[in-house]
Formats: sequence, structure tokens, C-alpha cells
Amino acid sequence: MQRQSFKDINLSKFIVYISFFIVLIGFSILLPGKFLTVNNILNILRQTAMISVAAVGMTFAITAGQIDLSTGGVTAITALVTALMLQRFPTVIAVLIGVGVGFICGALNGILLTKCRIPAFIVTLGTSSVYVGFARSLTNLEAVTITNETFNHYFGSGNIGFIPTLFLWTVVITVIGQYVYKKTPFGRAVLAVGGSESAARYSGINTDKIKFWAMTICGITAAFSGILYSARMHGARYTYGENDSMNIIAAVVIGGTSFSGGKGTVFGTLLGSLVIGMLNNGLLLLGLSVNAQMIARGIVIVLAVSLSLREKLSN
Amino acid sequence: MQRQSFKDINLSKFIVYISFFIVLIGFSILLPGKFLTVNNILNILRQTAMISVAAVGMTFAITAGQIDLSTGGVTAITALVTALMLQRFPTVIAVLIGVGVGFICGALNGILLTKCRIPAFIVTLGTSSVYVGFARSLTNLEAVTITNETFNHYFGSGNIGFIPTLFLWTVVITVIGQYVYKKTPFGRAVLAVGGSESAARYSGINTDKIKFWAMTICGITAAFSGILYSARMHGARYTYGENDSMNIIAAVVIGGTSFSGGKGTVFGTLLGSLVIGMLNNGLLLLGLSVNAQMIARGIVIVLAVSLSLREKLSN
Amino acid sequence: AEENSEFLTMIPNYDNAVGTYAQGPNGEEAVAADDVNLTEEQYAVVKDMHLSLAMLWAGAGEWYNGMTDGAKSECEKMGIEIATTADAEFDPAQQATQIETALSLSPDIILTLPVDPASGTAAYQPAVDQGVKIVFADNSVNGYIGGEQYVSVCTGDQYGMGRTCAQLISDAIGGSGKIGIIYYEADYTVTNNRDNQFVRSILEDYPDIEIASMMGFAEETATGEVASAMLTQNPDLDAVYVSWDVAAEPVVAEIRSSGYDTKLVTIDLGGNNDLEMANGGIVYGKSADMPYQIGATMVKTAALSLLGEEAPTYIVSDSICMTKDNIEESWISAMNCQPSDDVLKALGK
Amino acid sequence: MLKDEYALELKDIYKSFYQNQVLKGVSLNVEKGMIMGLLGGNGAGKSTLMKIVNGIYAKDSGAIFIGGKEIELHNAQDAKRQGIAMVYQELSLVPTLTVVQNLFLNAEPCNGLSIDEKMCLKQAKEAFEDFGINDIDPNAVAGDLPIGKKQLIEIIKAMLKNPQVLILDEPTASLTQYEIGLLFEFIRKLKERGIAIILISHHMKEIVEICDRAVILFNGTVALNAEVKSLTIPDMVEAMVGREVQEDYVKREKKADYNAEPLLCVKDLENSDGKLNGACFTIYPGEVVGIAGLMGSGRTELIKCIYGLMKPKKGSVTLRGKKITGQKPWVSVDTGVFMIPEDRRKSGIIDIHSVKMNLFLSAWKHFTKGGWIQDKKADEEAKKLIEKLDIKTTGIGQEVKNLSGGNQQKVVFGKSVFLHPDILMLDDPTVGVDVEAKDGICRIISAIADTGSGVLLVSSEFDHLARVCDRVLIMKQGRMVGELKRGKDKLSESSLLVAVQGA
Ligand SMILES: Nc1ncnc2c1ncn2[C@@H]1O[C@H](COP(=O)(O)OP(=O)(O)OP(=O)(O)O)[C@@H](O)[C@H]1O
Ligand SMILES: Nc1ncnc2c1ncn2[C@@H]1O[C@H](COP(=O)(O)OP(=O)(O)OP(=O)(O)O)[C@@H](O)[C@H]1O
Ligand SMILES: [Mg+2]
Ligand SMILES: [Mg+2]
Repeated sequence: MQRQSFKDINLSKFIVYISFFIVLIGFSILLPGKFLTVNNILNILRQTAMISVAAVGMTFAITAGQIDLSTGGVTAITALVTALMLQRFPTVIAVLIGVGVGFICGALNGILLTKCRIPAFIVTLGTSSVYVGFARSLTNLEAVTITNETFNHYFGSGNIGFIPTLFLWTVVITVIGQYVYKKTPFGRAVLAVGGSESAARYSGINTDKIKFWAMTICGITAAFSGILYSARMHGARYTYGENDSMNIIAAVVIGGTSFSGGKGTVFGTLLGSLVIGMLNNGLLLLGLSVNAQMIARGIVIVLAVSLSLREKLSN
Repeated sequence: MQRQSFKDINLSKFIVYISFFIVLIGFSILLPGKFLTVNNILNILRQTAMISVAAVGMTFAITAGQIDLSTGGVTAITALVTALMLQRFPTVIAVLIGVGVGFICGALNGILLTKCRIPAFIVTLGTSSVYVGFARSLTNLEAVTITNETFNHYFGSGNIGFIPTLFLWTVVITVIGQYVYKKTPFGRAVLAVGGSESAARYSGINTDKIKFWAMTICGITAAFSGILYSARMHGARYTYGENDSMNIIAAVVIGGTSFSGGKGTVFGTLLGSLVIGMLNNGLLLLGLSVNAQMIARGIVIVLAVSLSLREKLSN
Repeated sequence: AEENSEFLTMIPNYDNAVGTYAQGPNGEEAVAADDVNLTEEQYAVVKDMHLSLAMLWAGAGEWYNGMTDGAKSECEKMGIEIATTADAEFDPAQQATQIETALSLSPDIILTLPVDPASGTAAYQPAVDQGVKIVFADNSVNGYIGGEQYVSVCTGDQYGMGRTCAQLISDAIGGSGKIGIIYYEADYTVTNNRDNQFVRSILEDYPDIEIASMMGFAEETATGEVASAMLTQNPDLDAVYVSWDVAAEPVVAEIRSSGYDTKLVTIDLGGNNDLEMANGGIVYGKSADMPYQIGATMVKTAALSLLGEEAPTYIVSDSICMTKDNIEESWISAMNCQPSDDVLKALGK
Repeated sequence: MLKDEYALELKDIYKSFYQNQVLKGVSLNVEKGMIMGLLGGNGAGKSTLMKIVNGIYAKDSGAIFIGGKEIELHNAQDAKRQGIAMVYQELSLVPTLTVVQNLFLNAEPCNGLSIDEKMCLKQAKEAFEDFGINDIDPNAVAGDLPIGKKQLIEIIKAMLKNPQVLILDEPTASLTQYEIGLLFEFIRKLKERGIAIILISHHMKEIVEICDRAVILFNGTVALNAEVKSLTIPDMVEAMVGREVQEDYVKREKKADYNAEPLLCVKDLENSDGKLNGACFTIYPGEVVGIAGLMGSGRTELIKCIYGLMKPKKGSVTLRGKKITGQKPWVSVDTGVFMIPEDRRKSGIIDIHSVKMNLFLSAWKHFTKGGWIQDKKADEEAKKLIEKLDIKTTGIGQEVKNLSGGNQQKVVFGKSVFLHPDILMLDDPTVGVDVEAKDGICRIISAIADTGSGVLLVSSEFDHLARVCDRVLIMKQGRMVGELKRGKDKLSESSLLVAVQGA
């Protein structure tokens, strides 16, 4: 029995990597000399940074049995607010204010969720509309430019050595996320709340507090994604993050986090978002039409998830 | 004691109506002589028909503990296929083929869901992309016009007496849905699967079959929604239904169906979609800016759901 | 020429009627927007009519803002009340809904940008039946005739803008080189027309320019991936054309981080890219129509029609050719406002 | 005795859910180093009272004292701080976490900010050793374990908190004799350490065996509070249910028909995970066959294989001579084979549904006319069943999650009564039901057998087996290793115990 369960765990962790490598190797073969080049890999790392970062917070939300559909709005508001703040304040303060915006939005989701006892899907469906509306009115749909070169360099378009700062941020946030998720009592409590809310409550866990913080973390990483967007684009606009939330959720689930909560990994999520990123990149390089890309992307998402859930079939 | 539980049940059913009447009365007061006119009410009934119809199927899916994000794609494919078929076949045949398309799409969702054991959210996120891609390639993004007047009249823009045919279809589908949901062993099984899949399986319910059919029904009503769209617009286009799925889900949940499954009502869903319809209509009539409309819509959705869940707070 | 025909038929609606100058939906000759005007007396008469108006746009953004502002300023002059504003999010069904709803407010005028000419026929019929003066922006709907179902179509010169972009891109790369085209892959007449005209102009008028790659996109936020794929396959691209400004932003970001010396040309004004242009960066030049003027003209034609005057049925605003040198002037004429402070600062003002 | 030597004092506790007055002024004291048995019929309010003590429910009025000081409890965390730990009747393991993670949930030993995983594992192993368990993998995922093991882990989890007051709500319900022995040994050790223990159980013998004092709740008040030494079992039962309950063999109206063709034949059943190893037996019409065995002997797997929830690898099952091996559960229900699962929370009830919906979960098609369900008919049937099974509920519309544990179990059992299958398989159907209801269930089982159906009864309660079975099979490691037949062998609790232990 000891052996069996050991094998199980290994297999299930392993499988998260399989879809990653299948996609990686698949495209490398289909696109010799084009896909697996340093340049293209750096492209993919840069392009997925915004999703990878937001997906870290989403991993917490989904693990706690919740979901956040409002990340797009939070990303947009944060990008705009940060850009506006950069016109008056130094980089660090503007970034902190931006993160603060994410905190507030996430916390609002958390409060509505726990106080009104509305399912997260609905709360964030509603607040998503509110946040997007707010982002649109903030500058009346107008773009805000960013001329702060330090900010643009360190949060967006710069490199350190030859590594894009965007990717460095992805790594930093993922590592912090993974540590909190796996190694702290808070992370354990998030897993417990998602695994069985009543059992968690019986164990003396303040389930509302945990759900609140899971949503807040999700808001914060969505905000950080907005900061990266604005630095990468040297400006902000209400459309940033607009279509990301489904990609973010897909990244989390492909990464092996259970959609019904209680199980997951943040490293897996990073791989999941890289799968999405490689897919977007590779399908384009293949020269497929937009329609064909959509069809292929849908098929690969279903395949990747069914692969990462395969181990459950045996039960 | 008997009385208490009697009161409880009544209250919870009653509360579904409350948000409906609050919105209705609220707009009537804010917009004297504009909102509560025969014409405007008929407008609302026409405008929400597509959502109301698709929401009937979604009630089955959500009650069974599933969800369907692919309705938009199904709606679009069906609209296009029906329009194309009308160029060769009589109305009835074209409509049947359209419904058949919904059946196939829904069934595909159901099969992936039950055979690969992927959560419905992910299956339909993937197939949604596939269906939309397919709808786009079907006519290579071109719109198809419909010149069949019988079809346009009976499924879209016509009236019978002074009642729009769109509303008649809504009523027909809702009544059939409500009966199947409340009065057949299948409906009870859907409730059971959503309430506790394991208990349902132990009780000898073929849970996979039930989930399959719940998804298939959802596909069929989404298809019907596409048929209504194309008749209302006298043509079909790959964008029909694109932004509907969140509205449909919101309608179901505002209508009092539990988002986590196992409980619901189809009549409530109709009211829920009318709430959404009134909201879209009333906010526009109020002359709010688009941004303000979005914010208001989000707030009302959260309020309406928290109202319809209020009874649970007492526990 | 063989492969050229492939480029010519790639974008939807490539077979729209083609002329040197864009003609109206029923072959009308264009009237310049500047030529549409009301006399002082006519303003006074309109003011006494206490009219109301609804704006039912297809989407949202700075371009729509410009149009709305233009219409608003004219409405103020004429004492027209704005009953409601809506954005159909490019969904024809939603637009049909918004038309019906707006009609409950019994507006005298509807300014609108039809999302879909095909289904628009049925969608606008209630407004036609109710006798509302409809003024279209950009395109009409199938089967309608100017002066009958609607007053007029006011549009930017899509073909002109396509041509201007071809000119700009040629300037940017010194007359010869390799370019890429990133176009909107959707059935949307306005962008289809400008994209197609751009392709035609390049093929016909600039034989030394080679179209190395043409790729479509479906979401304006997802063009970065397209650009990087294009650059990966063609690292030697000299310039890129993108359908419109917002969609060009991620492309600029992608070019910037790729480190290539690739120029970009696009259509519409927009803060982020104009700053890049002011700084002499990746964005070389832009073409744009004049949304403020279009919005104002739409109100004017509606008013003329209500006064019983004959309004021109097809009105075209000027298009602008903007480079680093005329950013400020362009903003003032197109949007009736100054570019952002950052842009002015970069221009040294 | 000095007042502050009470570990826990409850004064005049009142609690009602809506208008359902559950506790009407309950007072009791528990001394340090005392084991108190808390008894009462199903729905008497035992769990409610203990959940108030553990901060899960808020009391309406009354006071709680710990060590002489009045305390307020708002949640389980507060209770933990006061040194109170509880094993819940509903079990509170997070199914997605591993055993160790569950054991230390919300009390993880930390090393700086991070959880000290090594320490957790070490302490868990020590705890298991202390208790005498050696067959639970601390890294196994809790949700995959059978209910008996979950129960053990739950108990150890409570112990790890080093409580001053330990509340055990029916901890023995899913345990077999052997584990109960381990548990009691451990409880005695705790008692020596001066810990106060409250034990809820429906098994009078357990109370007599281990408790110092017995408190009986009846009708929301304390009906009896006395030294166990001064009490007899019939005394307690009478205080609990208000009448005497017979605990002898239930007289059958008809006998099993051993000359007829066997109803069910199971031959050499094996499944892929090796839990079944050639199980063989037959059931004759009108026969009640019991299965006795230790935890993990494969009893649950046997039933699941016959019903079709699990695929057998080898062997055959025949019903009236017709092969039904490996048929799906929904086919089984149609062919007249039905089962009641052991894990009522997970697989027995749908807790958000009403009593009526649960009772007829498998039976709706028997209420249809032209495809539509006749709800009036179903309501009548539901009322009859509630009466027959004496389910304590506010009505057929009450949500099952608001019933007491024992009453939930009656609902689960009730599903099979209406269906009246040819073969009824029951996996621990009497878990958590009170003496009176157990008697009722015995009678219903006999009545079902009297109509010619066959019953397969798995039970951890040997006295229960002894009361109703015509034949008891002894199971070990997935096969039958012995048989006791009424009339031929002595069939009693003690003979079964000897047979199982000796097997
Ligand atoms: N959350 C709740 N909401 C409403 N009623 C409840 C709730 N919990 C318990 N009850 C009711 O309170 C009464 C006492 O239940 P409790 O669980 O305390 O009984 P018990 O003595 O533990 O019974 P058992 O031996 O069956 O476990 C029952 O009638 C039950 O229906
Ligand atoms: N899902 C599972 N994962 C791992 N082990 C399991 C699982 N289910 C059962 N087992 C193991 O299989 C063995 C047999 O379990 P089963 O439930 O059939 O026993 P049982 O005789 O019914 O005992 P009881 O019901 O008293 O627990 C046990 O040792 C148990 O640990
Ligand atoms: Mg209890
Ligand atoms: Mg068992």
C-alpha cells in the first residue's frame, strides 16, 4: 500500500509535465528551426507573463473552491491607475498603489462572497461588469501613456542580462506563490477549505477568512498582471486583460489544479500557462487561419486537461 | 413545526419573485410612461427570448452540477446552418436540422464530460473555442440572409395576435422544461445527480447518462436560441450568441437555481432572464452612459442573487 | 502575380465594389463633410423643435468618443436632447435590441453605426416605420436607399486611408523592402475596406515593396502573438501595417522587445502609439479619419432633413496623413482636442 | 468535590432550530478524569449539545464553564483554545488532503513560516503507534480510505490536540470489535491523565463497559444522570425511549425456504485490487444472511461487486439462475437487487434534498402515470414510511441535512423499504440508530424476508447479526471462512466474536 500510493503521487505530478512536453516537442518537430529558438522562447515567456502571474492568484482562488471572473477588470483598472500615478509619483509608489487597487478589488470580491454567501462565479460575474465599467469611465476610454523609463524597463520591456524582466517577475511571483501554497499553514487552510468547507470549519479554520484572502490574492496578482501590461505597452488602456480570464483559468486547470478545489500546485500553473502560450505561438507559426487556430486551441485544451486528469480515471 | 417548514419553502420560492418585482417597479417609477408601456414590455419579451430559451437548457445543466460555456458557439453554428438549409429545404426541415446541430454539439459536450471525466467548465471552455472556430469557418465569416418569410414570421419577427412569436416560443419551451424538470423521473434524477453524484450512483441512477442528457438538452435549447436569432435578424452571422453565455448563467442563478447544483426551477429561470432583459432595457432608457450601464448591471446582478439566496443566510 | 492574387482575396469582403474614390452604398458620389452646413436661421428653427436623439454605436473607444463629442457639440448648438447612448459591442443582435429599446424613448433622430449590413435591414425597420431620421456612420444596411429609409451615410474615407497607409509605409522604408500585414479577420466592412485597399495599393502602386506575410487576428488584445510569430518567420521585415491603433499597441510592444528595426503604420489616433511616434520610435505614421467632424456632420444632416431640406446622402470626411511632424494639428482637426501632455512634451512643446 | 475540579459544566442550555425546540434547559457537569456516557434517542439533541460545547452552534441561552470560569465560544478555534476537542458524528476529514495533513490541520507545527513536515510525520507515526494502528499510510489521501479508517484518523486527530475535554460523538459507529477495543484502551489511558471524556453511543454495553457516569437526554432535558454502577441496561433503555425494548431474536413468520432454487448465487468472486479472493455463497428465498468480519475483510467490496458499483475480475453472480455478473447498478435496481451503503454522508443521502426526495431517490418511476410523476401519491407514501420508520422530522419537506444522524440513517434505510427488492444488501444499516429504531429495523428486515426476498446483511454489530440472521458467514481476506447457522450452531454475539477472531 505504501508503494502504491507513492507511485500514484509521482504519476499524478508527472502527468502535469506531460502535456507541457508534448506541446513543446510537438511544435518543435512541426516547426523545425522556428519554434525552438532562443528568440521565440523568449517571446513566449514574455507574452505569457501577464497570464502566468494572474494565474498564480487564480490557483489560490480555485483551490479554495472559488473562481474569479473579474480579473480582466482588475487588470484594466490597475493598468490605468498605475499609469496615472506614474505621472505624479515615483515608480515604487505608483506600483504599490496599483497593487493596492488589486487588493481592494479582490477584497471586495471576498467580502461579497463571504458576507452575502453568493457563489464566487456570480459575485465576480457581477463585479467584473462593475470593474470593466469603472475602468472604462476612469479615463473615458482613453489611453494613458507612460513615459517613466525606469518603470517601463523594470516591469515590462527591459531585459536583465538577456532574460526579460517580465519573465523574472513571473518566476518571482510563482516561487512566492508556490511557497505560500505548499509550505505555510495558510496554504494548507486554502486546500482544506476547497477540499471540504464543512470539514475545515469543524477543524476550527475560519473558512470565510481563508476565502476572503484567496480572492484578495487573486485580485493582487491580477493587478500585478495589469502593471506588467502597462509597462510592456508603455501605456494603459481599458482593454488590457479583457479576454484573459478564460485563459488564466485554463492555465490553472491544465496545470493540474482540481477545478472543484482542494488540490493543486502553483508550479503546475506556470507550466499550464506556458502550454497556453506555446499553443498561441505555435499555431500562429504554423500559419493556421484564426478559425483553425480557435478549433485547434479548443481541442488541445480539452486534451491537455483530460491528460492531466487521467490518473483519476483509475479510481 | 409543520408550519415553519411550510413557511420556509414558500419564502424561498417567493424570494425568486422579489428581485423581479423590485426591478420591474423600480424602472416603472424611474421611467414613468416609458418603461411600463405595452410596446416596451413586448420589446423586452422579444429581446430576452433568445436568452430565456437557452436558459431553460442551462437550468438542467447547472442543476446537474454542470455548466455550459459553449452555448454561444452552438447558437452561432445553428443560426448559420439553419439559414443555409433554408436555402434548400422547407422551414420545418431546416429547423429540425438546426435542432439536430444543437443535439450533436450538446451530446459532444456530454460525451467528453462523462468519458474523459473533465469538469464541464473546461470541456465547454474548449468546445466553445472549437464551435466558434467552426462557426467562423462555416461561411468564412460571411453573413447568410434568410428570405423565407414563413420562417422569419413564425420563429422571429412575427406576431400572433399582438403577441410576438418569440415570446410564444419562450413560453412553450419554458413550460415543457418546467414539466420535465419537476414532474418526470428524469428531472428528479437531474436534481439527484446535482445534489450528490455519489448518492445518485448508489441509488442506481445512471449518472453519466443523466449528465449526458442534461448537456444535450442545453445544446438543444442553445440551438433553438440560434434559430430564433436568425429568424429575428432575417439572417445569420457567426457572432450570434457570442456574449450570451454569461447572461444565460446569470439568468439561471438569479432565477433561484443553486449554482452548485441539486436545486432549481425553470419558471424561476424565466423570471431571471426577464430581470436581465429589463435591466438591459431600463438602463438604456435611463440614458446612462455605456460605462454607467455596465456598473449598474453588475451591481444589480449581485444584489438580485444575494436576495434570492438570502433565505440560506438564516442557517 | 500568382501569389498576389492570394493576398488580394485573403481578407473578407475583398470583392466589395472598388473604385478610385469610395462611393456610397448605392453608387452615390461623395460630398465633402465641410460642405454640409446650416444657416443661423436654420439653427434657430431647429432649436425651437426641441428634438431628441439617440446614439447607437457599434463599439467603444477613442474614435467613438470623438464622434460622440462632435455630435454632442452640434446637439448643444441645436438644443437637441440626447436621449440615450449605447454600444452594441459589435453584436448585431444586441444592436437590434438597442434600436427597439431606444425607440421607446421616441427619439427624432438616431445616429448609428450598423454592425452588420445584412441583418441591419430587419433591425432598423422599426425605426424606419416610426419615421425616425436615421443617419448612418461608416456604412449603410442592405436594401436601404439614402433619402428614403435613412438620411445619409457619413464616413471616413476608408479607401483613402488604406491608400494613405500604403504611402506612409513606402515612406517609412524608403520605397522598397519587405512588409507584413496584420488585418482584422472578421466580417466587418469598415476595416475590410481599408485593409483590402491597403493591399491593393501596395500591389498596384508600389512594385518594390514585397508583402512577406499576412496574418489575421480576431481580438484586438491578441495581436502581440501574431506579431511575434510574424517576426519569428520574417526577421527581416521592414515595416508592418495593422488595421487600427488599439490593435497595433501589442504589436508595438512586441517589436520593441524583439529589438528589430521594424516600422509600423496604422489607422486612427491614440495616445500610446502617438507618443511612440512623437519620440521617433517604432510607429512611423498613421492615417485617420475625422470622427469629430463625422459626428457633427451626422447631426447636421439629420437637422437638414427635419427642416425639409435635401441632405446629401453620402458624405465623406477628410482623411489625415499623420507623421511625427503634424501630430498636434491632426488631433485638433480629427478629435477637436490636444494630444496628451506626454505627447506634447515629447514634441518639445 | 470542589467546584473548580469540574472540567466542564453546562448550565441550563437552551437551543432551538426555528420553532424546533431541541434543548430545553440541559445542565451537566463532567469531572476531570471522568468518562461520561451521553445517551438518548435519535434526535434527542446529543450532537447539538456537544456542538454547542465545541463552538459550532450558538446556544440560545445558558452558560458554559471550563475549570470554573464562564466562557463564550464562537467557533471551533475558541473551543480548541479552551482545551476542548471533538470527534464529530459527521466526520471532519478533508477528503483531498493526506492523512498527516488532516491530522495537523489548523495546528501545524511550524519552522519559521513554513510547516515542519518532518515533525508532522514523526508525530503522526508516534500517535499511530500509541494507539496500536499499523495499517494506515500517513501519506494516503483521506478521501480514498474506507469509513472505519476515517473514523480512527478522526479520533487520533482529536487526541493530538492534547485536549482537557474530549468529546466523542459515536466514535464506535463504524468500528469493528477489534478497533473498539483499541479505542477503549486508549480512552482509559487518557482518563488516567485526568482528561474528561464525553462519549456518545447507542451501544449500552459500551457505556457499561467504560463509562463512570451516564447522562440520558430525553425530550430536551436530562432524564437521568447517575453512576453507571448503579444502573442496568434495561433501566437506561427505558429512560431513553420511555419503554422496554426486547433484544432477542426476532421471531419470523415464515422460514427461509432452503428447498427452493437459490435466489442469489455468488461464485468465486474476485476483484482487481485483491480485496475479494474467491467469495462464495448463496441466498435462498426468505433468508437473511449475515456477514461478519473484521474491518477490511472485503465485506463492502463484496456488496459493491454484486450491485455493480465495482467490476469483478473473476467469478459469477446469478440471480434466480440468470447471470447478472458485472451488470450496472441501474440494471441491478431494475432486476430487483438493491443496496444500502455504509457511508451515509457520502453515498447515502443528498443532504440538500427533502426527506421525501431522498426516500424515493430510486423509485420515482413507480409513481408515474403516463410519464408524469404523481406527487400526491408520493407524499402519502412518504408519510407512511416516516411513520413506519419513526423518522423524527418536521415533515416530508424537511432537508435531510437538518435531521439528526440516526434519523438520516433511517431515511437511507427507508429507500429500500419502498423499493422492496428481491435481494436487499445492507452495509451497516444500523450505524448510529438508537436501540428502539434498531429494533424497528430488525423487524422490517424480517418482514422483508417474510415476503420471500433475500437479505444480505453486513454489520459490525454482532448482536444485531445474531438477532435477525438465519445464517452468518464469516469473512476474512476476501473470502468466506466459516458459517454459523441458526438451529445448527449457536448464534450469539459471543459466538460470532469467537468465530471472527478465530478465523
Ligand atoms: N442544523 C440544523 N437545523 C435544523 N434542525 C436541526 C439542525 N441540527 C439538528 N437539528 C434537529 O435537532 C434535533 C436534534 O438533533 P441532534 O443531531 O442533536 O440529535 P442526536 O441526539 O445527536 O441524534 P442521533 O443519535 O440521531 O445522532 C433533531 O430533531 C434535528 O432534526
Ligand atoms: N478507496 C480505497 N482506497 C484504498 N484502500 C481502500 C479503499 N477502499 C477500501 N480500501 C481498503 O480495502 C480493504 C477492504 O475494505 P472494505 O471497505 O471492503 O472492508 P470492509 O470489510 O467492508 O470493512 P469496513 O466496512 O468495516 O471498513 C480495507 O483494508 C481498506 O483499507
Ligand atoms: Mg448525533
Ligand atoms: Mg465496509
